[in-house]
Amino acid sequence: MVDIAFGPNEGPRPDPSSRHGAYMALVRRRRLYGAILLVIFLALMVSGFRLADARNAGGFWEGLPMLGAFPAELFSEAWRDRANLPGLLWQFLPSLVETVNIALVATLIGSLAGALLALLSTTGLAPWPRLVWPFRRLMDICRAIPEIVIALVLIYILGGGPVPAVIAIAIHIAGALGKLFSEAAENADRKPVEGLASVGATWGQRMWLGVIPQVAPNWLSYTLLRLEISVRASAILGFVGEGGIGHDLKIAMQWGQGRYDEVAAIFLLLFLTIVVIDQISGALRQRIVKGAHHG
Amino acid sequence: MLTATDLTCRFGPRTAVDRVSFALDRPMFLGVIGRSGAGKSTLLRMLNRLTDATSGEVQFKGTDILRLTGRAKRDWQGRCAMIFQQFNLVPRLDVASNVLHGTLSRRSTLATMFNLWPETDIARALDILDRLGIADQAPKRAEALSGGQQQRVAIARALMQDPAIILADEPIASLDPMNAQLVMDTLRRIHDEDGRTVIANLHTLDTARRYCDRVIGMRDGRVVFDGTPDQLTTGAAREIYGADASFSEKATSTTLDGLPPDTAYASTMLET
Amino acid sequence: MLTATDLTCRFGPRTAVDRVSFALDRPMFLGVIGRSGAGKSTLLRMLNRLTDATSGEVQFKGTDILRLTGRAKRDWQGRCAMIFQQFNLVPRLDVASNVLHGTLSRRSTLATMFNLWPETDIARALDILDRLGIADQAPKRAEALSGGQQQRVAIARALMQDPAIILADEPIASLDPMNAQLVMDTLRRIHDEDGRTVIANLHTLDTARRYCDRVIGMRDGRVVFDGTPDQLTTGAAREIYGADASFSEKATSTTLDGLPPDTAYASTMLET
Amino acid sequence: QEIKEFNIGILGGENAQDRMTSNECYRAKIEEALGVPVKVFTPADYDGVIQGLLGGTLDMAWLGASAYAKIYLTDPNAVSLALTKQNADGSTGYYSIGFARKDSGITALEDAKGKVFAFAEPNSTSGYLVPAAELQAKYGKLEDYFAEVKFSGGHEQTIVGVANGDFAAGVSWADGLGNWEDGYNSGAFRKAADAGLVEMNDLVEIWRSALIPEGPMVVRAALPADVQEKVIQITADLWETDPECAYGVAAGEAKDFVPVTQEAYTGIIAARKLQEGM
Amino acid sequence: MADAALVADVTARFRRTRLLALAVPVAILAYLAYAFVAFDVASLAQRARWDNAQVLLSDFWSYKTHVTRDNRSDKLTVAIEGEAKGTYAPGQLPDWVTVQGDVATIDLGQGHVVTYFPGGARYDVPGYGAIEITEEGGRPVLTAPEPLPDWISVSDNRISVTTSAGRFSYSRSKVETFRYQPGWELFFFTLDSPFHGKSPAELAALALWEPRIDPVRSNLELMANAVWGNKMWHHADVAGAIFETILMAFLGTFAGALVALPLAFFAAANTTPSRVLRFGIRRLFDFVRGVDALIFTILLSRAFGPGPLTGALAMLVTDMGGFGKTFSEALENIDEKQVEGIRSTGANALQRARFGVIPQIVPILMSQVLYAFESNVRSATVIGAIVGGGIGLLLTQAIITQKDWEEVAYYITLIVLMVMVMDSLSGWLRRRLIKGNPEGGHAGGH
Ligand SMILES: Nc1ncnc2c1ncn2[C@@H]1O[C@H](COP(=O)(O)OP(=O)(O)OP(=O)(O)O)[C@@H](O)[C@H]1O
Ligand SMILES: Nc1ncnc2c1ncn2[C@@H]1O[C@H](COP(=O)(O)OP(=O)(O)OP(=O)(O)O)[C@@H](O)[C@H]1O
Ligand SMILES: [Mg+2]
Ligand SMILES: [Mg+2]
Repeated sequence: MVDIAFGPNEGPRPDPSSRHGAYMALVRRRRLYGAILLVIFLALMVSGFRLADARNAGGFWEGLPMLGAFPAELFSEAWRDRANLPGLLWQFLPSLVETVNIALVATLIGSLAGALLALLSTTGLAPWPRLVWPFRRLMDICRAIPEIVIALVLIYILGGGPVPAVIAIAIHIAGALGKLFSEAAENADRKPVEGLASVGATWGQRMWLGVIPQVAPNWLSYTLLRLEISVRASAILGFVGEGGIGHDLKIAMQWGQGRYDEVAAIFLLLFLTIVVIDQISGALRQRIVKGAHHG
Repeated sequence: MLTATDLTCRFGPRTAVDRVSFALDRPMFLGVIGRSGAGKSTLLRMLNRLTDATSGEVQFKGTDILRLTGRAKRDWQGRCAMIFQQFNLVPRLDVASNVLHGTLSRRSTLATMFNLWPETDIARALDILDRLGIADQAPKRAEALSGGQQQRVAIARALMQDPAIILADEPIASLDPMNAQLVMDTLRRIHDEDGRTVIANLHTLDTARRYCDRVIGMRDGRVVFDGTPDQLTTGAAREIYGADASFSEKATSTTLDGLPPDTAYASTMLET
Repeated sequence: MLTATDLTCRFGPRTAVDRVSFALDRPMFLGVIGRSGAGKSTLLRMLNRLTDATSGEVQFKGTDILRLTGRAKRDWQGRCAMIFQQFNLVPRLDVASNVLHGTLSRRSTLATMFNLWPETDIARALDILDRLGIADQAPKRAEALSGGQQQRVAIARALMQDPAIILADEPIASLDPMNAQLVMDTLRRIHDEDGRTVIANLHTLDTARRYCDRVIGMRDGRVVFDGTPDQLTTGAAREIYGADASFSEKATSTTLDGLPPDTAYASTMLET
Repeated sequence: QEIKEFNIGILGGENAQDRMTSNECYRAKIEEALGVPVKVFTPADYDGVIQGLLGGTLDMAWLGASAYAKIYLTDPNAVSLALTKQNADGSTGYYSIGFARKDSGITALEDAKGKVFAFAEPNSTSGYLVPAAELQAKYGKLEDYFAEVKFSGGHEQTIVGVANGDFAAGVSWADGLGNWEDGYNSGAFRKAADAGLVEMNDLVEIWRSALIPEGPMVVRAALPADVQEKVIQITADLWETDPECAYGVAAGEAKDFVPVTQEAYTGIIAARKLQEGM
Repeated sequence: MADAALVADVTARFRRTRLLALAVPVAILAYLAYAFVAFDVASLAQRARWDNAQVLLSDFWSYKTHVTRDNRSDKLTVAIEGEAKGTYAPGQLPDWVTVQGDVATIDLGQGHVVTYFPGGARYDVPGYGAIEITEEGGRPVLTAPEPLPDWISVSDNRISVTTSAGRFSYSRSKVETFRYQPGWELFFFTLDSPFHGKSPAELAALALWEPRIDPVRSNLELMANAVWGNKMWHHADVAGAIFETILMAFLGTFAGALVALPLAFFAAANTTPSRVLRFGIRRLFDFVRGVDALIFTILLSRAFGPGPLTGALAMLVTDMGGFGKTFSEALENIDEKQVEGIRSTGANALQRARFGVIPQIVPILMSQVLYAFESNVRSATVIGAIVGGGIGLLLTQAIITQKDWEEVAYYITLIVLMVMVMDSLSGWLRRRLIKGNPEGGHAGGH
């Protein structure tokens, strides 16, 4: 675009001396604000740390050398009983499979709902701009109500079993992913969306073709992170009495001595699951960003 | 055929387009010129219903298109194609899909989700790309193309809409002179051969003079010039651009002096 | 002063730059032309040590800059400024900060981490912006500027480095003719007045002819032309571009015919 | 040997509520006696207190029986036993109670053979540890004795699950005082009945465990002897000197805090050991 | 006409993508169908017990008052939620309970009236008749219109009646009536407070001009103390817990982000060329994410004991894994042009990161960190339960004790409000960061 104001002939040449003064003042002001913010942040961190330290049973510095005590206890026992490991891995595998199933169903449903909520509540993309606020608050509520409470209420209605857990986790995921999805969508480039609007595309078409391809890598990695978290989530599955690998871990862990070999085995399974999910996430992202195999 | 009456658009306190009126009685190639911020883009966006007008009306063959909503509005957008300066393609999708998007107003959402494009449409898209000389780019992602190629994809998408009107917002501003000529030639041929109305925002006067049947000059949202290219003298241009006597329109010229319009190339491009 | 010998760069099987040699005995304005993919950018990137050369050497005042590492390499980069086609500014930071980045190689890491620039540097950055006519944009974010303004910020950053050599990779390719002239004039004045070497990749022959002291033509990674602008005939150009007889260089001309170089403006701009 | 501060951990067992406020008077008394700052921690999960005692950051704690067993098994020398709570009727414990739906025809545990049986959760003393150990001792491997052994997830879930017919029988806890039809005086049954979740008329008691001891108060063994003595003395006298405060510490009506010995917990420790391999 | 081979090629491509576009949802549907069968969703509808939900949910927003007579001592107590702290003093019973000598009359509303009389009780249910219970030989005996409806449950020792107005039960030891009323009773003032039962107008009058109730303090101060020290709702403790939660979340989240950020640079492909190092750091992140918050909290409790510091450290460690992953992915998505621009000036690695990378990822960082902050505030139940602090502890306790669902509802309401505030805050911050600050940040009009 031609800026006539800065063209060869046009426009007043600004007086350098006053400009400098104004900009220097701006820099000083910004520096001051920056310094104040930094000082406030550091002061909050330091005083927060000291307060927390004072309220804690043990102090931070005295406790630091003891950090290894518990892991040492755990590992020495797990190492002593390492012979049990293969058997335990095998024993907990079905539990892992079931948990992954529950987490997967919940994540699928939750992320689909979250995607819809996100698009409905992103300023600029929402089909009904007036409803952005209520949808945002709905998402807040979905993720603020603890899953355990939802699960408990559902258990009294539906009885124990995986379904209450799935619903509770899915509601939570819809709220949590809705927020993250919406923030990713907010950053998306609007040009393609506008291009689609200009050909008379419906809202659904604009979102599907204009927004989703852009945000897919981010959405995917958030979703898979959620899947991981859901696999580990122990509390809800424990409450519904369904067990699940996270709950098994919790039980073994809380039992303490005597079951640390179980802790090690379950942890190994969880770790492997997470590595697998992480790799899938990386591969899929790569595929979306770089394109599958275009010539 | 297309009549705009007192078309006005306000953004808060700022009036981007101020009581613009014009009437086209037959399909023509209309150029809109004016300096940055004059309201050219806003005018086109209102015609395409991307931006809502504050007041005024636009009649097209008897219907006020500014009153359309929902389905009817999308139908109108389907008949009135827009070409953007920044192309506004979907960069991660391939070129052919981008062209097929031109048919979206006729397709159901579900069908698009499952990529269900009729094979005849695919063939037509390829034909159009072929007319524009980029058929071999069809399987590539749009983002992998050069600017000139992307602009031609955008034109292909517009043609795919089979529109009555083509709105082009500075279609050549980000192109090099060669590509610029190519694109303008293409638009002119589309007007000449298919009889479609083309309304193009242009930054450069000589382009307007060379290609348009009629030119509208805007300044601060208002129409300050409306006439044939011949009437667009340097004096008129100074008036439009609000420039003083030192203004030399050559400064913004992209003319390809001495190069006759490349009719041979344009005709190979447009024959199907 | 600057001597490149058998400079080669391979990307896998592809040789992007193939045994390029040239020598500059005094500061000059060197243009590099050649069609897309000829290896122009790669050549410049090797000189700036952004891309590692596969073989060959580059002597600058007695040191082989290709052998430099760590601190010494960064010092070299500090003395050899690069201007990119896409500007490569930090869009979220304000213009003045972007210009101040030019001093990074001289500042301690710790001070820069907290954005603590000496006031003298800030004043100098503002002076340079002022020379380029965009001092009042200093507090704005770089992304808020137009293309021509951003390119001038990039030049300001280069000047801030107080470099011996300025490498400019297609500095005007994304600019309109007016801004293009402005930027080229500026580069030329920097060469003329400060005696800095400028090496610029250019897409257009007439620009090369008008501004350069010497022109190198590249094709498929090799130097196929090396001479003065006068020697750059249409025949030579055909050779460089590998084009056939239908090639008319006017097709890519951005010349602003008839407009004399704006010496008055350029001199106000460059006096400090 | 001097101490600089004194930290108390309190686990309310299975019916704790508003414990922070109810222990404030207790804290103040100890602070006065020891002359060092005293802090009270009331985690809901017993691992906070257990790890604190094992790591030496907590000096004294009220524990559940099972938590004590865990500490004892991890490190027998970490803490020394001091006192426990004596209930109003003089007993020092509660029961795990087996129950079924009245219309199921099950009146004794033998009737539940080959049916679905529910425990609360594997870490619960009265909901699993003790009943499972006792039942196993009597009937052999429970997986074989019952058609299926399930964990409901908690006491309430067991009660509602049995009432709904999801499980044929299950166990939960009660103090065993008062009448069955009221859900006894306190315990999970009483809460469920009061909340209106189950109708006690529909349920029958089919089994009762041996007395499960109330959790003890323990002090860290490494503390100076005079400090240990002072704290134990204050607590032992609490019902006499300040009954209102004692009510808060005991989390309800009780008679006294009485000395307790290792014997009281041998059963629990044995049950835990038995379960260890499972 | 376009080249036939090209048409064929492109059409084939479209067929393939169409196949994929169909296959993915079909696969998802198939999986969901499998889950539907595996989880036995079909029979769930029949098993569903909505009445239970009703009972439970109504407890969230209503309270019940127990009117109990001990049949052995004939002592009558009226207590909110049956708690000692909520017991009405004998002279100040609510107006729907009237006592005349040995006879107590309880008006449940809607015409339902319960009368306790010596040796028995009667419940008049409108439209049904009188349910009369008298004690014979130590057992309650029922007289009621036949046939008995299913909302009356009778056994040898106990009779209970559940109606829409309330619940009534008679057993050997006691007779009890529960009246349900909406609201969170005693939320501001407990029964022993002089302000209990006063209307807002009366309270305002008391606070502003009426004579002091306690000569030492103003009425307003007394009122504030009464609310703050409320023994039923523990507002002071709840406020303290919220503060502790925010403290833990603030320390844990921001310190976690500060630790994860430099590590993330070593886990991103574009900032760390060494595959081995990248692999190592990535697995470290996976490891940290794999170890549950629970394990870390227990581990840290051993070293530091319970308390907010342990909670903050546990959050720090657990968030680190998630931050590391998302930060490094954000790093891999950055625009390299800016980094190259900085590099060309001779900047070292730290400076490149500071000026080329950080400005680009700040919005993502911010949104991740603020989200984690929010998430830590709301869901620190596991950590809170172990370290004994924060709203998470209160919530866990309220859930474990199962009695006080209105307390659960109260905490949830507080958490929801906190989340909403934080969501708005994070939106505001993000807008400032992305769009620039008002002073000179606005996009130049073109
Ligand atoms: N969405 C909007 N909100 C607020 N103001 C706007 C908006 N869109 C445009 N404007 C303002 O309206 C005026 C006209 O803008 P418009 O984009 O139509 O100008 P233009 O003639 O197309 O300029 P250019 O040649 O730079 O594209 C400008 O001042 C612009 O800042
Ligand atoms: N990082 C890289 N990896 C692989 N190949 C590369 C890389 N950079 C450049 N090339 C290849 O090297 C050749 C020369 O590229 P270069 O960018 O130097 O060309 P150019 O002359 O600058 O072209 P243009 O005018 O389009 O900028 C091209 O074929 C290009 O594809
Ligand atoms: Mg415009
Ligand atoms: Mg290049």
